[in-house]
Amino acid sequence: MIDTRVKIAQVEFKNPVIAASGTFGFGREYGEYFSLSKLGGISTKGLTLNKRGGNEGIRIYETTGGILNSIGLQNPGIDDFIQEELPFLEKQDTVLLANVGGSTIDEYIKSVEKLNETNVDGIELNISCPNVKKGGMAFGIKSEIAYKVVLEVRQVCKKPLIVKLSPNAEDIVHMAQCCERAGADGLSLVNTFSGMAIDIYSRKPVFNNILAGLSGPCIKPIALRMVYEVSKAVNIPVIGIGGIMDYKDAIEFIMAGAYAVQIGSGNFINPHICLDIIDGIERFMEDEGIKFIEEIRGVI
Amino acid sequence: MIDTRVKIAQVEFKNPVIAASGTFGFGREYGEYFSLSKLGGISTKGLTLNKRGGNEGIRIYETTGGILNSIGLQNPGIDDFIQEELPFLEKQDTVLLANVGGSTIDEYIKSVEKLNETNVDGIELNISCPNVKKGGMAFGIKSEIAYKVVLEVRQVCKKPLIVKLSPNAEDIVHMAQCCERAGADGLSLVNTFSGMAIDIYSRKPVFNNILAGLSGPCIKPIALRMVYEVSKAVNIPVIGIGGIMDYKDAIEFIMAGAYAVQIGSGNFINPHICLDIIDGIERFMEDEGIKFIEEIRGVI
Amino acid sequence: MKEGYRKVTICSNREIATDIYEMKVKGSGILGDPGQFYMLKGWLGLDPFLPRPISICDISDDKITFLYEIRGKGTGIMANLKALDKIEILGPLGNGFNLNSKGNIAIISGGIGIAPMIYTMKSIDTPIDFYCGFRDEVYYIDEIKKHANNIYITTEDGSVGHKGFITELFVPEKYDIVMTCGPIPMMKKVVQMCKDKVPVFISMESRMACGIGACLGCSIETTWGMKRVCKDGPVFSGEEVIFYD
Amino acid sequence: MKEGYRKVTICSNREIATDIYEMKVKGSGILGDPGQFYMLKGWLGLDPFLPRPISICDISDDKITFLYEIRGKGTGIMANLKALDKIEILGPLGNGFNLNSKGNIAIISGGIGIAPMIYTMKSIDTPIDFYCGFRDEVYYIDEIKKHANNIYITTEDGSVGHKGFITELFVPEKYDIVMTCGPIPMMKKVVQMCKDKVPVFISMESRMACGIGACLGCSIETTWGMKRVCKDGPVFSGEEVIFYD
Ligand SMILES: Cc1cc2nc3c(=O)[nH]c(=O)nc-3n(C[C@H](O)[C@H](O)[C@H](O)COP(=O)(O)OP(=O)(O)OC[C@H]3O[C@@H](n4cnc5c(N)ncnc54)[C@H](O)[C@@H]3O)c2cc1C
Ligand SMILES: Cc1cc2nc3c(=O)[nH]c(=O)nc-3n(C[C@H](O)[C@H](O)[C@H](O)COP(=O)(O)OP(=O)(O)OC[C@H]3O[C@@H](n4cnc5c(N)ncnc54)[C@H](O)[C@@H]3O)c2cc1C
Ligand SMILES: Cc1cc2nc3c(=O)[nH]c(=O)nc-3n(C[C@H](O)[C@H](O)[C@H](O)COP(=O)(O)O)c2cc1C
Ligand SMILES: Cc1cc2nc3c(=O)[nH]c(=O)nc-3n(C[C@H](O)[C@H](O)[C@H](O)COP(=O)(O)O)c2cc1C
Ligand code: FES
Ligand code: FES
Repeated sequence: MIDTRVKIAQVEFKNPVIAASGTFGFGREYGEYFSLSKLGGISTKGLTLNKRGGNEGIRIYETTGGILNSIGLQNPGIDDFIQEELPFLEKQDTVLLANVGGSTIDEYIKSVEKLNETNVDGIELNISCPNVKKGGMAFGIKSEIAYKVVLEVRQVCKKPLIVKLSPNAEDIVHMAQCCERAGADGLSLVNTFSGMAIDIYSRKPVFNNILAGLSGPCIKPIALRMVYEVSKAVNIPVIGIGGIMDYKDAIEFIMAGAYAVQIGSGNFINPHICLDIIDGIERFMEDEGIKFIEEIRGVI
Repeated sequence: MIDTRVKIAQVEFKNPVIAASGTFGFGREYGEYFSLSKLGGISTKGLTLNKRGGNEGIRIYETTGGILNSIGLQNPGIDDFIQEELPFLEKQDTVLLANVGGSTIDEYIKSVEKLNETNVDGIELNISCPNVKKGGMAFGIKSEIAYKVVLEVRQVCKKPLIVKLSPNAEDIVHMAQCCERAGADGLSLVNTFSGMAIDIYSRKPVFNNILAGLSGPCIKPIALRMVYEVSKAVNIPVIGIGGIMDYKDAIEFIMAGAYAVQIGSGNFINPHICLDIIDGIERFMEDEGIKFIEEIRGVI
Repeated sequence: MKEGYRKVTICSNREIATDIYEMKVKGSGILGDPGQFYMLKGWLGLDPFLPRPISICDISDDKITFLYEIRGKGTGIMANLKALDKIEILGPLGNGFNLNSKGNIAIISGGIGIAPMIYTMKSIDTPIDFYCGFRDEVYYIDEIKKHANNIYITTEDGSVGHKGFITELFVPEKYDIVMTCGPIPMMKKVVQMCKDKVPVFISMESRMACGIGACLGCSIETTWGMKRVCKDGPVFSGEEVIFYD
Repeated sequence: MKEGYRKVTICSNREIATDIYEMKVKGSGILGDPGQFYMLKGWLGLDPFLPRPISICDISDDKITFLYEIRGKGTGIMANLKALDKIEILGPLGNGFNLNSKGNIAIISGGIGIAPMIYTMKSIDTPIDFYCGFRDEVYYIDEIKKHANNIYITTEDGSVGHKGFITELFVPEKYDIVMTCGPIPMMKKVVQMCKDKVPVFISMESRMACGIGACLGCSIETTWGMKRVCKDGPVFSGEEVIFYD
């Protein structure tokens, strides 16, 4: 008998596979393909205090082994989420993380205060969004700024607080340590890498915003390295994200130190990918005689 | 009639396509497949003051859209290079950049002094190697350290000095500006991204050194973004590198601001790739009515 | 629960005009309404990374016909496939055309936009006027002739039919319902021509990742706010779509 | 100047034992010596990214035979190919076996390491003792019987031939020259057994990127310093290779 349960910030996940924010909507669409209760958890599409229509122009552009996206946080806003989407998600027997974005500390705080009053199991604080007050530089780049954001959010947040790190951080290890010191209960990484593409015929960037976020298996080796380095440097649980396409990738992240993993772009290639990975992890554990995930976590 | 010549640090390249360091040896092998004189330039395998055998264990590991490598700067050393390899390379009608690695400033300086006395057209200073004096952190991560290295090398270097930047730099733009201020005549970027892979059956890292360098088309969107940002921020020429697999990729880098491009991993997939890219650029210029490369350089 | 990607077998895959291919695939549980589409993955490995959306051009028994144009890497690889090769498909996806349409109906297609309109035409009982514009070569004309009431053809180079754009022949006043699929500028023009005269339904294109409504990559602006082409469309009412210049 | 990657056509590609395939390809200018190899690319797109090194198993006229085992993604995709499909190849590459060998010759292969030894055996005039070890299923035995003087077979499960490892049957003293290809532990054992008794030549494996000597990805340590398996090998003298534990 194997046991795939993991505990992160006092929350128990039935298995270590979580659907990543922005790639899984609010679960409804994938719920047509399988029972969401099979998942370890779901991280919602990034929520902002107010409704956002997202970016204009091309939003998805394929690259070798990945995609650049510039969705621009299209979402219905926290209130609408609580009213329209949460009731459906609450019915699923899986851990629910509310992924929260924002452009000011104030916005983060207001959003978290609203979510405090709900049944979401935890907050995943996305600090990769451009910081409008500081001229567009993301909160997630400079450790000191991230420290401040997390510290203030921590003060109001009554839920387990997972901070989602950007791989564009100047020093990912220092960033992680600052978030830990500021009171994060866990870390998830990585978000998308800043990248770009150019349409050589129109001589213009493909994206209206010029830059876009890179995800998919192309980033996996870098993401894995970051998860490895961060896991070694902090004492809070780390959730590994970045280009996971099968159970082998997931196991790599776990061996690098991750408590759980998130699956993002992979969902687009195969709506059943999370299930396949859950099954694959179980089979691997059986074949290798592993009873608990902890036996292989961070063995590297 | 189109004109593909470009000038970087007073050196004229007949076209903007350069074979990247470490992927082209000292030219001999590819010279069996085409005349090296067709190339804009060649950057040699990374040279160190003394001969190096390189790393033990697995050195090449494929990832989605790229490769992790841990060659470990296997090279015959500067003296042997000058005696055994340079005479062959000198005979080729193409620009020759000597790529120089090192673990101490002193080593860089001694290497450059030896190369001063040769016919190489320029030095490409690779500052991504681990800095043994500072506990293994690469010179290429912190701008202040890079500034010092470049400043000291500049003092002795009698050749055009191109500094090759690591994408692992904390702040690639600031890094570039520091190298410019320290006297670099040009910049080339990017070197490989720090990444890793794990063998889940042996529960060990694939590489003896744990970390390895990621290259190939998987990194292109990030490399392109860095070249774009750096080109906008400095007044010295930038050479774009990272996942270029065809002329379209090359044109993207040029439109992002690059004076020339380097082709690395692509050589492994197709030994004629540099020629194909040179031809493709010419065809594109003809089709689009572009007479000089400058017309499209940095149009973004 | 819906089925995920499943393997189907290629029955035939032939070039019917320059860079235009007709692929027939066979499998169990083949379904779909006119205007719906499938996501196709005709390669092993992760390059191309994303599946490609292709409309249902026709369905009969357990066979689907896809009609596609080589535009890049994905369709290029698809064109290399042969009978008995396997391909993975997900679908049917999206919302198609409303077929309970009464009165005089016009279908207007531009280029490869003809694909979904074939099955649409065949599925509507009323006789239909089919306007199809091409760049140079024409294709699938015989198929249309078999079912259409009238057929109007234009080519940009005048090699077949009227020389020019298909919108030059189209007279909106003659119709009670218009359905269109093709390049955005063409569809925009059709919508403008029909404005305040006749309801028009358009099949939109957008770059897609998931194809099932989760990623918001294909969102377009409509008078009802952001809508997903893959889930809320691809067929929209002409008035609700906001076109940019 | 050498030719780069070129397309050849697959004549046949069949599974001759579980996960073991024999692929015959046809093209112009097909060349190669025993022990040399080709880089193969049996897919469009960039995943897999690197071509795969595969030895020449046989050459006749304008056809090459490759014998390969499914180990992962690349060989898995190759196994899906059919007659008339195209594949890209680069080669022949590397240095093969010295065929001017006189006296009693033994060939020792382990598993798929049999591939280069077939062509090698056929190209040597002297009769040869062929030792081949397998895990369970055996293959290509008929081909060997046609040419070998004696043939010794072992399987790890004893299903065919002697049960055990092939090195248990091998008697180095009987030979003037030994050639071997197979898993590193087997080759290491063979080299140890032959030490100070008989010269042995081994065909090394290493992960490759370029295949032509430029990347230094395949370097191994030898008594002469670092050597590239792809360019300086894959055949080395047993004494010069430094084996690790
Ligand atoms: C709902 C829907 C139904 C479609 N039905 C058909 C059909 O029946 N037959 C057909 O030939 N094509 C159809 N398309 C378009 C088809 O999906 C694209 O041509 C295809 O994805 C291009 O893939 P590629 O790899 O060949 O090109 P790429 O190399 O990816 O790109 C080449 C060019 O194709 C265009 N393109 C790429 N992706 C898309 C996309 N998702 N949507 C629109 N344009 C794109 C871009 O202009 C790009 O520059 C449909 C698209 C949608 C959204
Ligand atoms: C000179 C040379 C000649 C060879 N000749 C043959 C042959 O005739 N028939 C045959 O079946 N195989 C041969 N091989 C081995 C063959 O190249 C590998 O099995 C193949 O590259 C695996 O590719 P894959 O994508 O299927 O596996 P991957 O998914 O890449 O990896 C699966 C496993 O295969 C092994 N592997 C991967 N790449 C290599 C490599 N380059 N060399 C050795 N092991 C590797 C690793 O153990 C890895 O874990 C030869 C190798 C070399 C270097
Ligand atoms: C289309 C898309 C939208 C995304 N939206 C969000 C988001 O709203 N909030 C967030 O924290 N991450 C978002 N992400 C990042 C993913 O959650 C994940 O961190 C990233 O894609 C890397 O994982 P992957 O390689 O498995 O996709 C998005 C990613 C994609 C591809
Ligand atoms: C096998 C290998 C060896 C390399 N060796 C060196 C080196 O010695 N010095 C150096 O500056 N860069 C080295 N590089 C980095 C390349 O020059 C190039 O910067 C990098 O691979 C990104 O380009 P690409 O994506 O086109 O490969 C090496 C890259 C590879 C793949
Ligand atoms: S393609 Fe993902 S929402 Fe439409
Ligand atoms: S594979 Fe590149 S040197 Fe051998």
